[in-house]
Formats: sequence, C-alpha cells, structure tokens
Amino acid sequence: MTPLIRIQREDFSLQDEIDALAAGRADIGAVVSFIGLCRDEAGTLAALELEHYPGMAEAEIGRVAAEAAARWPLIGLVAIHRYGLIRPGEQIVLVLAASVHRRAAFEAADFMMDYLKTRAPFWKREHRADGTLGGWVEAKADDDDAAERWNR
Amino acid sequence: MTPLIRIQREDFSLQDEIDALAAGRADIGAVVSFIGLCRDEAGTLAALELEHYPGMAEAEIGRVAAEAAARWPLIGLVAIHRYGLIRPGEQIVLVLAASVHRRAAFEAADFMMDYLKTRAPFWKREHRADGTLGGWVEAKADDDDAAERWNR
Amino acid sequence: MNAAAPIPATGTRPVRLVYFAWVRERVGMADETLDVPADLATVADLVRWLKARGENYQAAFANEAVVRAALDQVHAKPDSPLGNAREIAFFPPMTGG
Amino acid sequence: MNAAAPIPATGTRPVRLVYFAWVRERVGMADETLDVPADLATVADLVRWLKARGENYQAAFANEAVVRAALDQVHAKPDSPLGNAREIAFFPPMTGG
Repeated sequence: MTPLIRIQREDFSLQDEIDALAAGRADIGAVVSFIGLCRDEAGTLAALELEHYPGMAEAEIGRVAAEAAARWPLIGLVAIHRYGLIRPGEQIVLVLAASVHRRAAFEAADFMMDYLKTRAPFWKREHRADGTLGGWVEAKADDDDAAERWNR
Repeated sequence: MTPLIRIQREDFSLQDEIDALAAGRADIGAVVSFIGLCRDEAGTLAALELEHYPGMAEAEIGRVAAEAAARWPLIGLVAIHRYGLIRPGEQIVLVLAASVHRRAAFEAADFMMDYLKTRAPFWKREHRADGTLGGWVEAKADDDDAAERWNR
Repeated sequence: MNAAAPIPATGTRPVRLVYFAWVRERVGMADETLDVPADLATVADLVRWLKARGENYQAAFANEAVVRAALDQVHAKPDSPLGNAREIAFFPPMTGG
Repeated sequence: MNAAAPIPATGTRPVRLVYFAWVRERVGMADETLDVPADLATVADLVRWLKARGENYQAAFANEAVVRAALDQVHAKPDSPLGNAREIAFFPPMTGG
C-alpha cells in the first residue's frame, strides 16, 4: 500500500479519489474520508491564504502516512492539501483511508488529520471581508492535545 | 439540524450528498464520511442479501441520529442504508457528518456507524460464488464492544 | 338459585407478530396476527406462549437469549412489559452497516 | 625557528536558511544562504548567532520557544544537533489541515 500524497493549488474531488482507490477491486469494506473546508467566519472572512514549505510538506505528510500505514492494516490512504488563496466554502484538505474493516479506516483518517494539523508545514492567514489583511492564524493547544492522544 | 435518513434499494452518491449538504453555505469546517462496501471475501462471495425491517429501520436510525445530534454540535448528518441484493464492490451504507470543527464530525460519524451496526434492523446473508446460499452473517461481539465505548 | 356465572374467558387481544432473517425462516412466515392472552406481561411471557404453539416456534426460540425483540418498532428486552404494543417483532442480532 | 603557525580561521560552511509565515515577514526575506560557523552545535546555537546579526532576526526570534525549526525538511528541536544540515527552516507553529 503506497499512500498517495498531493500538495496542490487546484481543488480536488473526493469522488474521483474514492473511485481511483476502489477501481477494479472488491476487498475494501470501509472508506472513511475527511474534508476540511474554508469557513466564512460569519461573513468576516474573504479568503484564507495558505503558505506552505514545498518539499517538506510532501515529505512530512509522507512520514505521517507511513506511520498510519504501519499502525493500521490499510488498503488505501490518500492525503491532499491545497495551498494558495482559498475562499469560504472551498475545500482545503482531504484525507481518505480504506481498509477491510471500519475501525482501522476511522482511526487512520482521524490520526492523519490530527498529525496534519500539528506537523504538516502549512500556515494560514486571513484576508478579511472588509479588505484588510488579517493576522496569521494561531495554532491551537487543542490540536496538540488531539495529536498527543495517539501516544497514549 | 434535521438528520437526513434514507433506506433504499438503489445505490447512492457520496458526492451528491455532500453537495446537497454544503450547498449555499460556508459555515462547515469539517465533513467526515463513512462508506461501507460489500467485500468479495477473496472471490467466494457472489452477493450479500440485506433484509431489513421497514419502518423500524428508518425509526431506529432516526433515534441514533437524534442521539448524535444531541451529543455533538452538527451542521448536517446523513445516513443512507441499502437493502436487497448487493454485489462485491458495491456500496451498502453511507454516513456523513458535518460540523464547524473536525472532532465533532469524526466522533459523530464513528458513533453513528457503531450504533447502526448494533441497533439498525438489518440482516445480511451470503450468496456464494459457487451458487449456494450461505448462512446469515453472525453478529460480532466486536461490534457490541464498539458501540459500548460511547457509554464510558 | 342460578348456576354460577361462567368463569369469564381470559381476555385476548390481536397482536401483529413480525419475524426477520432466520427467526422468520424457522417460524415459517414473515408475519401473522394472533389473538394473544391479555395477561401475558412481558416479552419473555410471549415467547413462552409462542413456544407452546408448535415446533416452528420452539426452533426459532431454541436459544431465547439470542433472539431480539421490538415493541412497536422500538428495541425491547425479555423483561420489557408488552403494554399495548400492536406490532411485536422477533429477529436475530442485527448485522447491518 | 619559524613563527607560530597562524591560528586557523574558524571554519564556516554555507547553509541555506528558509523562513515561513510571520518568521519570514520579520526576518524580511524568504530564504538566504549564509556562511555559518562550523562550531555551532545546535539549533539554539544557530538562533543565538542569527539574533546577533540584526534586529530583524531579534524580532523573528523574540520568543524563541514559539519558533519551530526543521533540518533538511525534518522537524527539529532547539537542542537538535545541526549536523551537516544544508537547509535549515524556521517557522511558526503549523496551522494547516
């Protein structure tokens, strides 16, 4: 099982990724997907600007995916993260985990997202609806706690 | 938030359900989906036959969905379960949970699936590739344990 | 002196019984409407009464602990009171999802 | 007798430094290649050396505990040895996903 990892400016299609993963096989029992979307923050946000560290973003998500693949019996694992300007309602990130059984698929997708949040080199800044440039989004202690769960 | 629940013979489209859920809104931050698929069991399975209890299936999944909606701040919740003859590679069940944040969406989808497995009145029987009718699939103690987690 | 009034027939009430999966196969039908003694208190009482009706019910409820029940489409336990349930279902542990 | 051999100049090595998000903004550039003293042992040593170079670095590393580092695109800690890392990155805590 080779994880598929893509860092891209363009949007992605969950359905296309599931179709590609499942094409021609009938051994998958469970597919769990996560999509992270840009919220409009009650109309105050015009867009999120996502900066990333090219090269390391792919490498780090690859390391997280390798950890997931070592921990759970996965048939497929996909992680796609966009960068650039993303408007409210648009997709930012996709994680897809396929396995024979649902528990592995759920846990692997959940794990991937927790670690993407805390380890993948991406930074968000806000462009406000009033035309001003907002600050860089601050990391949440919650996210570190969420990632820490997997070490218990 | 009114959960959408459908019990149907026909296939469903995850993408269509996500599109319907997200149409015209930009307050969703996270969408978690689960798809359960029919496995071919290493080529020994021709199809699964899913029997259900019409009326109670909708009602019971509705009760599980109401519990999820009471436990997590959800923006959207979808559960679709098929019945009838389902062939390897085909979709059986879909759960979709949308929220502002990822934790609620992950947990609600996970909870829904655990309870669907143990409480929704569906029964699977195997049609074997060799033309014989297999037995009724036996419930797994694992599934009861998984559902029990949520009462801790 | 009149003869003693006849002992009143035990009351009955019509109940729709529905069966699924291998419970349905063993009972030999998907549903039936029976006049059930009104003094049956619980799901377990109804199961005992059904088992006295014939071998098909005995086969279906051979292992009573395994068979699940629902009263008017809500899960019930062996000691759940039947109340005024009009539709009572019996089925194996669920295997959906 | 010859004059004592001159003390060898402290060795330096070229390192590519890359900065992201508000670290980039405070340093005032996205990347630079500097000749860095070879005797700097750890990430924290490099940070101290950078802060001595100017106010922009002092602003970027005002709260050293917050700034994260990566050595050749692998996360590192303040006490991680620099080793022969050729690309060293500094950035705020990540906010992707």
